Amino acid sequence: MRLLNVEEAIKMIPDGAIVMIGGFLGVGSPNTLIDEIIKQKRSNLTIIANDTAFPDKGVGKIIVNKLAKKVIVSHIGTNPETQKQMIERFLEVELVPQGTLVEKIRAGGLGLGGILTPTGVGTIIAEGKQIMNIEGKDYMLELPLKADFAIIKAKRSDCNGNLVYSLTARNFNPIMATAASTVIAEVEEILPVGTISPDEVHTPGIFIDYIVKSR
Amino acid sequence: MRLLNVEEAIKMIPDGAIVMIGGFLGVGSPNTLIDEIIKQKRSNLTIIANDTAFPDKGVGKIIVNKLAKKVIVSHIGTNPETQKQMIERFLEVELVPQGTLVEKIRAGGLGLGGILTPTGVGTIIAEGKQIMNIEGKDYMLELPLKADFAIIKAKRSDCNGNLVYSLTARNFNPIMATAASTVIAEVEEILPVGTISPDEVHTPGIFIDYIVKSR
Amino acid sequence: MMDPKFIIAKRVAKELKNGQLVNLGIGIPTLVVDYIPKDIKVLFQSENGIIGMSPLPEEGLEHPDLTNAGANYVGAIPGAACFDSALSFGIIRGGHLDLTVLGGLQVDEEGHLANWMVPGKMIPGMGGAMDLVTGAKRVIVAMTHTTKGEPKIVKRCTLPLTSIRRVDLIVTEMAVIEPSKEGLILKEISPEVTLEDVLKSTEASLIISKDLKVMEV
Amino acid sequence: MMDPKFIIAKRVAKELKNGQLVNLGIGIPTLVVDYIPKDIKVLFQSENGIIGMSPLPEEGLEHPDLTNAGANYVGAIPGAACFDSALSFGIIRGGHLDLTVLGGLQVDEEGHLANWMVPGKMIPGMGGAMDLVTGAKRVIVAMTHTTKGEPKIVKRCTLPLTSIRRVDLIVTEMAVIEPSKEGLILKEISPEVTLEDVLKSTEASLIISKDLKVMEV
Repeated sequence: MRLLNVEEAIKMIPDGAIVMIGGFLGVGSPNTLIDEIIKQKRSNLTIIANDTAFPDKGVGKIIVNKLAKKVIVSHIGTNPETQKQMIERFLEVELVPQGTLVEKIRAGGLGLGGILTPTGVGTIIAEGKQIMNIEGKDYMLELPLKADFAIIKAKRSDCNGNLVYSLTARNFNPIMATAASTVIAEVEEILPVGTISPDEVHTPGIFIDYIVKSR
Repeated sequence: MRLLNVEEAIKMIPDGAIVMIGGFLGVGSPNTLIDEIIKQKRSNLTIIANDTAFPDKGVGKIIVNKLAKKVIVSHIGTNPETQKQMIERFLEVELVPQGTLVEKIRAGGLGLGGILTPTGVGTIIAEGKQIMNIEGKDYMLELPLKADFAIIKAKRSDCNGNLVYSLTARNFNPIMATAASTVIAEVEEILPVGTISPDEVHTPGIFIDYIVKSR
Repeated sequence: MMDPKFIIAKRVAKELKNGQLVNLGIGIPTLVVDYIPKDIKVLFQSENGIIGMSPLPEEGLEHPDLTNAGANYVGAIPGAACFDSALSFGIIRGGHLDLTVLGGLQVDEEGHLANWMVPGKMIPGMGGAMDLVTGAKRVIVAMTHTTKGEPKIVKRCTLPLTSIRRVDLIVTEMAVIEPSKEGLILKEISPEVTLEDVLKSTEASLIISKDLKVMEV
Repeated sequence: MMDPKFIIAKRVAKELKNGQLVNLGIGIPTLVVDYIPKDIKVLFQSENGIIGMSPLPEEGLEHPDLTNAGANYVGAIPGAACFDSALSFGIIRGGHLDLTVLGGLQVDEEGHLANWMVPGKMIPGMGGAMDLVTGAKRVIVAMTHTTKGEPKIVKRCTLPLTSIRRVDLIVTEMAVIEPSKEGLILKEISPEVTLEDVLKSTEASLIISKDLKVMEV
């Protein structure tokens, strides 16, 4: 784990990168990092996130600034700009059920070749997907998702990068921390090693490459 | 969640039941519940556990007392009695790689139809298993595991059954808590509701049917 | 007449049973919380990662890290537990959620729900709805009977389905309908409307229950 | 001559690199911890659910909830983290573990390891070994060169394989061998033995490295 300032951290991300971004409608999103993506005009991004939040919040700001070419998300309903750019064919939108999305990311991070989920079987999202019948019930094969970068948000970190999240700001963050080549965690405070009990740690520091402090 | 004494708890388990038992070589095993299984001579059990521990420890005592007809485990090397009963054809032993075993249990608990793992591909444990090639790499389809009962061990619980585990005594316990029809948790202390922070909870109380105090 | 959405929420609240783990969708379902009978205690799960969600106790106590699945500030009861999205959807998909109440765009004679997109018009996405309908032990659809005069209970959904799982109950301001193998069973009618009104506002065929009751709200 | 197991452990210790996450198997691999160069800091993972495991600081400080994967009491460094078996094996299978050192019964010319059973004789089970060999970024087999005079580095494993992944290095008390596409490359020989000794004790064909070195221990 290395401490970086936000400018250095975002400079690592090239245009066109695949980036996972934690948060649920902006709650638990790495806002300092997102603002810097916008400042540095990192563009042509493929964003993997739960949703596109609101036009002025979280991932939503990246959309409004037209920096994404594709999003893989479960929901875009709270950000009219996403649907607008989709209709204009500026932005490609891949919709994935929320529980499937998080399992795909987990599979990518934890070395599974895929998972079988009952969610979506028989609906339009099953088109072209492999269906397998297990003990009389149909499941859909869903493949792993990985990213070049994950930018996530935690409440606290120690100097080893062990992370603790807060309440519903946890959501996708711990799962995304496992599934990207480079993981940048934004945290509100950085504590001395040994001040977070091993049983309290939500994400072990080995998953975290860089820490950035929230502004 | 209901508080039970250990006699009542084990009385619920019928002979022949499929029982998941937490712990890793006896560490983090529900020893009070295991001792009561032996006292009440609950027999013909199918045990799903990481291992058969030692003859005088954890799951090992159930084996020594000849109360199991089958075990699904990753390791039996520390308990000579297991191999002996296997050779005598008293005990059926199904060996599953540890990482696969825990994912099978997780799939059972969390509603997945199966998972694809690279572990074991090309070895004798792949015989008869479905192999799927995903992006050029072979994976093995592994199906979910569920049980009638899970008996697990935690350090602390609140009166709602929210559990906190301790250090390496956590291991299989939180995963097994999701995958059985009836879950009995043995804990060392039971605290008032509100004394465990929502962020500290390892297993939400909704998974726990009964709590028994460790003797 | 009371605003339809409050009638629906009030009637749905009667379906909650003591000790249940319940997930309420956005919109009308969220209102259910205000009508839960005093003798019933349930736990609320929210798919963004909490069991033990409660309404915000008072203004000024908002916490930026504590919201419901609609990003509204909420509170938490003593004994609440938080978790990541993987466990949250494991709870839902794994059959550990007793009840979900969701809004709907259409429900058809097979009890299939459509509630996540109107092709070419409005594509909010499924969010957690597909997992909820597929995984919850019981699914109640809480929606107005019609929209702009058009029936929402139809012969066959024209909108993309949320799941092929048959929902367990439909509650509208006019009626309570139970989908079954045989079709949609009309169980209760609002005291404000006639059977004819209901049939006229419903495109799907309804099987009238032998035990047809007046909807208590 | 030093006990073979200490020679092996000492040589393996030189393979550790600063900042690595390392899992040491039971037996000879466990001994590696005693020989790590002072300027190298690594983190030890144990598959029963900890990163930051350390030797027990002193007798009397055993804690029943803190053991390694062999159920021996251990300590933990400040900044250690504990987790459940699902995440533990996710770390292993997901390629987050830099190095695992494991014991072996046989390794063959393809670099395939067998270390979990001897059919009809000894069936301890694979435990975490299959996941470790399949998932770790680097796999080192630490084992004696022969057992009861029989070579353990063989043409083709007669015992059931642990994985079809080619291991990265074999360290014995006699030699250091690197499996490759072309076959087993003999890289180092112990100062205590001759090339002939090594070849005699090895059933597999060995490709002698142009850069053959004396094993430093």
